[in-house]
Amino acid sequence: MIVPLTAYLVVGAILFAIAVYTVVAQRSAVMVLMGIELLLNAVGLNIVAFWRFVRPDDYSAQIFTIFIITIGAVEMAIGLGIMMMIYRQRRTVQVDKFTELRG
Amino acid sequence: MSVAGIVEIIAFASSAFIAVAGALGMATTMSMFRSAIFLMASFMGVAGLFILLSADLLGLLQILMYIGGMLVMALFMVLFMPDPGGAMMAAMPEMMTPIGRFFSLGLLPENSHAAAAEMSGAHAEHDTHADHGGGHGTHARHQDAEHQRGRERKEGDDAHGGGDHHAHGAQGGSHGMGHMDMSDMSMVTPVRAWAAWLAVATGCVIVGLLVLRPSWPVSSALPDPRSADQVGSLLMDKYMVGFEAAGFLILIGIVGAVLAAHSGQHPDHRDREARVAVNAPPPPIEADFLEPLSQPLRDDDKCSPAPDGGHANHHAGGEGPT
Amino acid sequence: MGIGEGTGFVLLALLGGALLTHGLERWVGPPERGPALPVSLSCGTVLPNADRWLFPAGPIVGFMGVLLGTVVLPFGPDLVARDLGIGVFYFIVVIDFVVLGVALTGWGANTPGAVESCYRIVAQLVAYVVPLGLAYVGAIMMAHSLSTTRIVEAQSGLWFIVLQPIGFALYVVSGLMQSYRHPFLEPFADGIGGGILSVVGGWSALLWRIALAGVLFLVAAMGAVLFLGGWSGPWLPPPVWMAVKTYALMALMLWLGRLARPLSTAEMLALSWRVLIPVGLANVLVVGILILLHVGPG
Amino acid sequence: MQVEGNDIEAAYSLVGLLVIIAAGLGLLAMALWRRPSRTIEAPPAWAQYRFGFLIYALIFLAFDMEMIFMYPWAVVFADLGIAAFVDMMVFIALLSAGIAYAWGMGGLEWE
Repeated sequence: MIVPLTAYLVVGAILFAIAVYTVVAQRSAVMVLMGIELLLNAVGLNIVAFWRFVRPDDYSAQIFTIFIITIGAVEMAIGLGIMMMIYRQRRTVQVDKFTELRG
Repeated sequence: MSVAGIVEIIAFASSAFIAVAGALGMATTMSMFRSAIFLMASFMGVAGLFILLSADLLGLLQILMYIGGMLVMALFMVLFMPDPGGAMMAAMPEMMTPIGRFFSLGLLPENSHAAAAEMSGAHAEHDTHADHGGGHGTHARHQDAEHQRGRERKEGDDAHGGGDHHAHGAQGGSHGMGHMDMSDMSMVTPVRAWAAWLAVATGCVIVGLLVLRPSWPVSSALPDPRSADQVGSLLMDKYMVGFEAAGFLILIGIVGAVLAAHSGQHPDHRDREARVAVNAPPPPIEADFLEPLSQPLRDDDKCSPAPDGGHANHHAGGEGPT
Repeated sequence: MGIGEGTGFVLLALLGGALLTHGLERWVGPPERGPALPVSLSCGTVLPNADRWLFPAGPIVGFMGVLLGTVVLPFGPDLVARDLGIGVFYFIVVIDFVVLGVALTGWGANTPGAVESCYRIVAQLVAYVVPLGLAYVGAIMMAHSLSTTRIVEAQSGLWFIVLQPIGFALYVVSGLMQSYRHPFLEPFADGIGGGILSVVGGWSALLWRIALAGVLFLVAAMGAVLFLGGWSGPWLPPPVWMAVKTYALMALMLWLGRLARPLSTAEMLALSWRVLIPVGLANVLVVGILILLHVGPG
Repeated sequence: MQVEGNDIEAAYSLVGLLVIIAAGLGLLAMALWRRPSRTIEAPPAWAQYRFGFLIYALIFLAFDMEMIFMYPWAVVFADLGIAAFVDMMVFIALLSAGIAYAWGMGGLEWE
């Protein structure tokens, strides 16, 4: 492999940074959910990079990543379901409008 | 440096570039549908990296899962958001950061808005000199036709990494928020400047750790090419409990999604049972508070309702397609 | 196969297959509605408020999906561009690009008919992916491998259509759904002026013509590989057998499709989630029991 | 020198090349197709739209993963015999329970 391990990890780090920006800065809940999908993805990339370079004989890392993507899919389904409930009650999914819990 | 090495470096550079450009596009573009498509492009780039790391089952799983997932997500965005296409937002370029402005190009008709026309005129028909660097399993979506300024900044990504290209994004955004009366229509919260600095900080910290850290014990073994057999046999004996737990998780996901979306309606609702034929258009559901979208969006904040609020949803969503 | 000849082989196979499919669609029945609507290749279209990045990307992504799908099609013992280890799974993933292309073109065109076609194509994706995946699982279980050539070799003794009739029927129905042919015509229905085919012109019409005909060709070809024993056959050379089986299956699918009345999106979704998926899960269990009783080649 | 890229990457090199070829052909066709073109006047349709298959889409997101678990299982099923079959029976039972629940709760309908 010509490309070193750190190159993959740097790309994972950049995706992680952009995902952090999206989760914190976006106003609509759907965009926050997409930021979380990107977070899960950046972590999956790191796991596969370590699998390929450090322990390519043991496929457990790939199974771990499959479970991560499953959790991401189920979380997307339930997140959109919750947003349906919020939208029904308030007619908006702008996260900065949900301030009931604030003191 | 054999031919395969050069091909691998080119494939890595283009896949990584598509992944980062897609993620940036998702974070900054004003159109909602476009941000879903940019995120899909970013996942295609990551799938290309997976295939480069010879984890082909995962790369294909990634693409399959996120084509369906992102299209459904885009549909839900169209359901929730008043201006999913971003046409109204794109008409106010000063609201966006320079990166956002770039990723929202092409949204506006050429002749509609003086500033926007000059903006899109300047980049002419940049589709023709699109960057052809399509990596493995990635599709050269048109937003790869990046802006010259974007090219040098992105090329530097692979070498030193670090999210500093956010920096100027942050200043561009903050000054735009103050005087706009339509500010609550914008897609980002006022805390955007802090979020950009937080992202740049996390990026630099992680990359710094990566660069300074002693290198990992890299083994030169090759993974077994029969990935499906390996994953299958592992799933069946070593991770069988995890396999069943994943099935149970999917069951809980379905139960949660149905409950959340159908809250408050017991199935044997007398009249619902009677009138729900497969394609009979059901009468408007009074039980939920989602009254038909004909009235303009009532927003209790100080902001005056959008002048052409009626225009935004003249496409009455009430009638079913059948 | 090397890279150069692989590329040539793929392009030749796709364009030839799409051309023959185009001809067969016109010959089998009345003027075909839906994806085979006549579209002018000479006159381009100008859409004032289109999205100038997504709209041109649509046909390219659709054409690319079909092009990538042809890579794993085996036309002979070593007449396959790339025999990937997970060929069949790769095939399902790549065919979804056509749906993505239609969604991009539909939304990018920003006209009521096209945007409605984008919503319907996503509904069709939601309807056909799971039953199609279940229809594939039966053939994979008996062939112990995801590679297309291994599946064809596993059928040398007995074709899988004999062992798994339910799987074959499920494949035909979800194949019709996947290629948007009669009776699942919703995304290209006349009600919305042929969906994206109303806004497509010139070069994009050409790419869409290849992509939509190519999808039907690929679905029929993969059906021949999975259930009709691919290129194996007594007298004729392997590629001819593959072509004969592909177009026989295509003619059967198109003819069967015309028997039913056009289904609306709601009926299609109900059919898929209430009938096809339970039947698919049952088929997986039945094939599993068959294998445990050592009936199939397993 | 490291060994050449192993055969998994070599297999997908044709796929990468075809991606570039498809993009190239598309752009070429778009650039060179200077023919008379008709303008389509239509009102912009990017507006809020309530699609009818809400629950179908949510369940599809969760159910899409089932195929990923089925393919590796299908490949190794014949060698493992009855144990793997019972595993998959439990997995399929869970999934059909999900669909039965959605059906019973009136989810599989067009709103």
